[in-house]
Amino acid sequence: MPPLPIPAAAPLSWYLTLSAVLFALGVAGFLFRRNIITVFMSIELMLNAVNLTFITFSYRLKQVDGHIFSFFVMVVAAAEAAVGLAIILTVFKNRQTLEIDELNSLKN
Amino acid sequence: MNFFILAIIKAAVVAFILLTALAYLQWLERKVLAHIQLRVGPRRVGPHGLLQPLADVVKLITKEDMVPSHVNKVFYLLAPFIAVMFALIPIAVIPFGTDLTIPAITVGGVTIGPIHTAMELTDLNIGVLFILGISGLGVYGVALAGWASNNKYSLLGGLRSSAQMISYELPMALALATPLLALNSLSFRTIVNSQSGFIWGFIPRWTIFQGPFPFMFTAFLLFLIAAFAETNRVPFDLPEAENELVAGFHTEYGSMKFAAFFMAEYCNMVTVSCVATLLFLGGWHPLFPAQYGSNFLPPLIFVGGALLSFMHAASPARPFDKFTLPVVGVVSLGLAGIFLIPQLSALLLPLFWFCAKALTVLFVYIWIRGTLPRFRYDQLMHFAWTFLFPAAVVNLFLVGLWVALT
Amino acid sequence: MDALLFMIFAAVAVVCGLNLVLQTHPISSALSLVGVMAALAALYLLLGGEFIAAAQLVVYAGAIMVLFIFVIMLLNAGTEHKALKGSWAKYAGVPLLVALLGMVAYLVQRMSPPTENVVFGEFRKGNPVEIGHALFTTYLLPFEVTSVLILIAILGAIVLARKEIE
Amino acid sequence: MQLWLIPLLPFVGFALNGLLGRRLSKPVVNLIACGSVLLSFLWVLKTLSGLGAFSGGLEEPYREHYFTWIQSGALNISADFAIDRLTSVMLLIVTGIGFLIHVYAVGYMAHEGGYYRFFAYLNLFMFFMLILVLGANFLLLFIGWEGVGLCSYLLIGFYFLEKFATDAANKAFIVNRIGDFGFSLAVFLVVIHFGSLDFATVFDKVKAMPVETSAGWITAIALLLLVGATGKSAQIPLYVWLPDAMAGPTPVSALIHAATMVTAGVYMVARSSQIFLHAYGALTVVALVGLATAFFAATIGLTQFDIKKVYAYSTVSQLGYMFLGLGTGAFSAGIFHVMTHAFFKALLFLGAGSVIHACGGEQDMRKMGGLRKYAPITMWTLACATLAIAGVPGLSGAASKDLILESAYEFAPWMYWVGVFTAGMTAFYVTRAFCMTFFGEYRGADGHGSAEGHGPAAAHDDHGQAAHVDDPHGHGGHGHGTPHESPSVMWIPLAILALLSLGGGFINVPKFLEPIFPLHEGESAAWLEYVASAAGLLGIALGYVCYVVAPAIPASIASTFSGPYRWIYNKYFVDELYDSAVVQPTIDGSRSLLWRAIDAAGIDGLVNGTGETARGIGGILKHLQSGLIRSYAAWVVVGSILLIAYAGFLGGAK
Repeated sequence: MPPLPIPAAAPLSWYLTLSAVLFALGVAGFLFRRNIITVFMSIELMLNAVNLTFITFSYRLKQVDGHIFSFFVMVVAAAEAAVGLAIILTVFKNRQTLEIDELNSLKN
Repeated sequence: MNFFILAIIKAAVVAFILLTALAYLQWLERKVLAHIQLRVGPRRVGPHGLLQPLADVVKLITKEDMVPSHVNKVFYLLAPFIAVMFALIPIAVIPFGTDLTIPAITVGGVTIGPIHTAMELTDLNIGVLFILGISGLGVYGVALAGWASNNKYSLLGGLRSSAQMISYELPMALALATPLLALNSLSFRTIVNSQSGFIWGFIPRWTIFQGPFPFMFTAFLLFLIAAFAETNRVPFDLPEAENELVAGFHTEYGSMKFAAFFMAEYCNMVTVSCVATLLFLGGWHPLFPAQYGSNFLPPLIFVGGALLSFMHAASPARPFDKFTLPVVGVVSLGLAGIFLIPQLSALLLPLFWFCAKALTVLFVYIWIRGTLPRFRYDQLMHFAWTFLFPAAVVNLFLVGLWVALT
Repeated sequence: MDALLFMIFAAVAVVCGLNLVLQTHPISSALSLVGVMAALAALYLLLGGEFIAAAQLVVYAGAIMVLFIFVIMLLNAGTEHKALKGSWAKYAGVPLLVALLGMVAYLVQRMSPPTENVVFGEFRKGNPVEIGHALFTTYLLPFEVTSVLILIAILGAIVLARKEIE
Repeated sequence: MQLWLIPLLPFVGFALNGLLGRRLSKPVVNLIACGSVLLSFLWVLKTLSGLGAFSGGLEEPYREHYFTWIQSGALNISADFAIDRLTSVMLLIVTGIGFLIHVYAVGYMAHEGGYYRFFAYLNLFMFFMLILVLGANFLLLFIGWEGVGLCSYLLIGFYFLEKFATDAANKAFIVNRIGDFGFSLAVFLVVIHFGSLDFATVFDKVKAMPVETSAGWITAIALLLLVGATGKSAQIPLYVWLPDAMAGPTPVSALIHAATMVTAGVYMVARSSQIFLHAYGALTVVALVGLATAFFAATIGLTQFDIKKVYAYSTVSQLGYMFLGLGTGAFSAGIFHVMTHAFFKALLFLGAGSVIHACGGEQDMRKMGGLRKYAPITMWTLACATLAIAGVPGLSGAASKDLILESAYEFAPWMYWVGVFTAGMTAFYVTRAFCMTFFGEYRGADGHGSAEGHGPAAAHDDHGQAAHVDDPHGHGGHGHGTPHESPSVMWIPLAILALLSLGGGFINVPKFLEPIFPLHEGESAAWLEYVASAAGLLGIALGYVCYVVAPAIPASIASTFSGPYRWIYNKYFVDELYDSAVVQPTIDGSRSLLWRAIDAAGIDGLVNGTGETARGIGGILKHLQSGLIRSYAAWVVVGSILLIAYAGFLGGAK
């Protein structure tokens, strides 16, 4: 089988760049989407990107701490999801909408 | 590239055996249920309905593959695939027996081997975690199916099942963690190897017999219960409660897609029984030591089976079995012979024990289905959160205490 | 080989991420997010984070996202219609993000030389043993605190989502 | 030895009563209040016996270190409690008398509103007083000092719906602030010059220094301490608050303004005796202040008709005696007098309270009289106190007063003579008060008590502070036409105190205090005592004659010397003097300068200007808060871009 025309191993910077891309995608989702649940998911996407960075650096520094941190990020994300979704449910119960643009009673 | 070829071959073999096993598992279930209910079960197609699974498959494939108009196409089609995929993946990390060594064979100048490989697709050193993760993903299939088919019964079924699976995943994970605590590894192979040997020379050193007696056994029971719920089996089969939810999440599914869900379910059953066997029942280690002749148990069983079938064939009361039963007898005699070949026996004995244990667990599945009624939904959740979960936590805590103290 | 795997999974991740942003239906977004997570789990494995990969699958994909889908189904959230009034952020957002991305990418390239590669299996500390050890010795206090946090979150969720009792 | 338990117990009582008192029933409140103080008293006894204070032990101070409180540079202040013989005397006085007065108050306050509040304050006072006594450095002393000031303020203003009560409270508080100002200055000076506040270290350093004959730092410290003491112990010129402080309930007057708190100044001076002994001038000033206070207060006491006022001035004058003793170097005598005075003065006040109680809230002696058939026990106990303070030989008052007078004689004979004369006056006016109260006919209107006390009291018995809207003398007596004896819970403490004030003189405090204050030899001539006692007896006789035998005499005297009489009767117009000399200028100055110029123009202008500026900036910035989440996110992105640009390109990260 002929050797593949790609480097044997991926440089570290690729991982970091990937996480940057994902993070930017998350931000984009946060900026452009109007469904509050989707916005919430974009936040989760950002968290994941950050986790990837953690893991990558923990690989580079040959320390396990990065993993621990991303583990904590996961835990916090879980708690956040639980509470956030509960809030979304309540909001929907009271306002019958999920459009964040319509949830602007704080303004003015 | 030897590795890839080997992997592909193994994958093919495992997949073939597994799928066949699934088909026949259904046949087995129908038979056993029938006998539990004093029926005879399928026996039209082939002797004793042995060809029934084939017939079913043919029927399902040839059925019209219709897609209801009101469904969400993408997910409607995606759901069964997801279900099957996540049902099949876990098999990859399950070892079926000890290492397999094939001496070098030369066929027409092409030399193959010698091949030395483990009898599993891959030995992940976090196999248990892997299985947990994948089975966690299995929810999506059901949930999506329920949602996509845009039908209130299906939606209810989907919601129920996703809630139920999430709820029962916790106790299952905790029950799984209990033996891990004692065996102190996450790789199935290591776990099984650490269960070899016998206590006082005759009690097998399986996990359920290890430690302070009741705890591991409790963990086993908890795992079994939670697994029943995970696989949506009776008495926890609310997502597909035929009579209240008109078959729940796969109401709108026909033909092969419907079959896919069933495959997924039975595959999950197999996975769970394998995991139970590996973690609790000592994997491929025999029930009693070799010096008491455990190596000769399989041949004896097969020979006995052969004699039995010959006897029945001889009896005039069973005219239909004149030809089939002798065939069965001959086959089993052959099997017994194979088991007596020393080179092969080293390989086949573990396999035999493993399959025997897994089949026992599967039989329990069917047995329960034939015995117990279905839970009500609130009872189900109540049971999960107020009994199963605390029990698992307490059990895990006690075992942890014991491990810490010794 | 590693690079190939990386490319595959990175591609999956990016495509799914794009999908998450572009799809109009929450369910599609949710599923693409699950895809991202699965791909990331694979990448974690490449980076030697066995435990974290499994945790990613179990916690994120297996629990959190199911919760999302659950809620989406419960609210039966439909596709979102076009924005009635767009805020300036929508128009300023793209260039901003491009700038951000470009800068980060440039800096990353500049800071970490392309010669240092990620070789699978070179980092062996990611296994459950190490993680557990670190978690229960160095990071014991944060660990316990997170448990309390989760407890609070559970209570909060229950209080928020329960039916109003008249 | 767990010294911390001593102050903690009353504090617990305070916490319980203060927080839950409103919901607790009166018996529970009583139990908590009195019980905590009793426990603390018992603990004091246990501690002292454990330290062998009663068996000649405790020569050296016993000290407990709890934690380092303030640690800044060289200054290291730690929360320590120390207990030596001086402290133990004070401890016994405070907790013992305190307990008796608590018990008394149970009866006296039975019909008052704000019951739990009263006892909470009392307990808080005990707490601070014990801190004051136990503290092993100036800072703890100061804390206790301020704390008791606070409690005295709260308790004087206990009937805070009454104008006069609140005014009196404010007066006491402000006047005390003046003294405390001096005290804190003294503390600062101590820090500056000795680099520590710990009693032991400071006094050792002082001991090492030579005695200052001319003015010096030590003198300055001593004088400033004296200022503080004059404030707290109501000496000239800061005594004016004490007579008004009688607006508080009588047990408060007895406990705080007679027995314990006002003696804090004496304690403080005695505690820092080393400093005073090294500042000869300051010591003389102490003596002079004490003597003057004793004399003038006594003269004022001659003319007052409000029974509590009389005793208040007598308190001031007795405190003057104590300072005379301290100033003339007889510290032990001063402390001895503190103790005996605590006995008989507390008794006097409680007796007065009982009398007031008997008359249903009346405090004017002209409306009393002839109570001996209505309140015999009160009379006899009060008689004991009167004889004791009058200095009848053998009783407690005489023992300590004679010691003070002897040392005064050694210091300067004329001081002795003034002191003797004052003693005579003291004997006279206490006898006067006693006779006006108990002899003759009852001059109070019948039903008077019920008219004024009973209605509101019954109406307001148990809801809070409202009980005193229309009862200016602050005692919602339970109505009765004719006077009557007080309940046993009130007279039993009286009896105990009577015994103490009779026999208290035989407790040889100076001997006990010898390790701290060496007894000055120089055998005093016996005639000194005889003269003093003679003066006392003479005063008693005169009083009896003037107010029982021939009641016309005082009136005629007053009319003949009408000028001086009015002068004295109006307390030398000191209040008016202070008012015109200090208060009014202050008020005017504050109104014109501080308020109009500085506050209104300067500070308000500044503040408003700030507000305006902030509003202006906010007006610009408010556009950032569009209420659209995603615009916030966009801002975050912008910020992160800037940060990364800074870190990455402007050389943050290399």
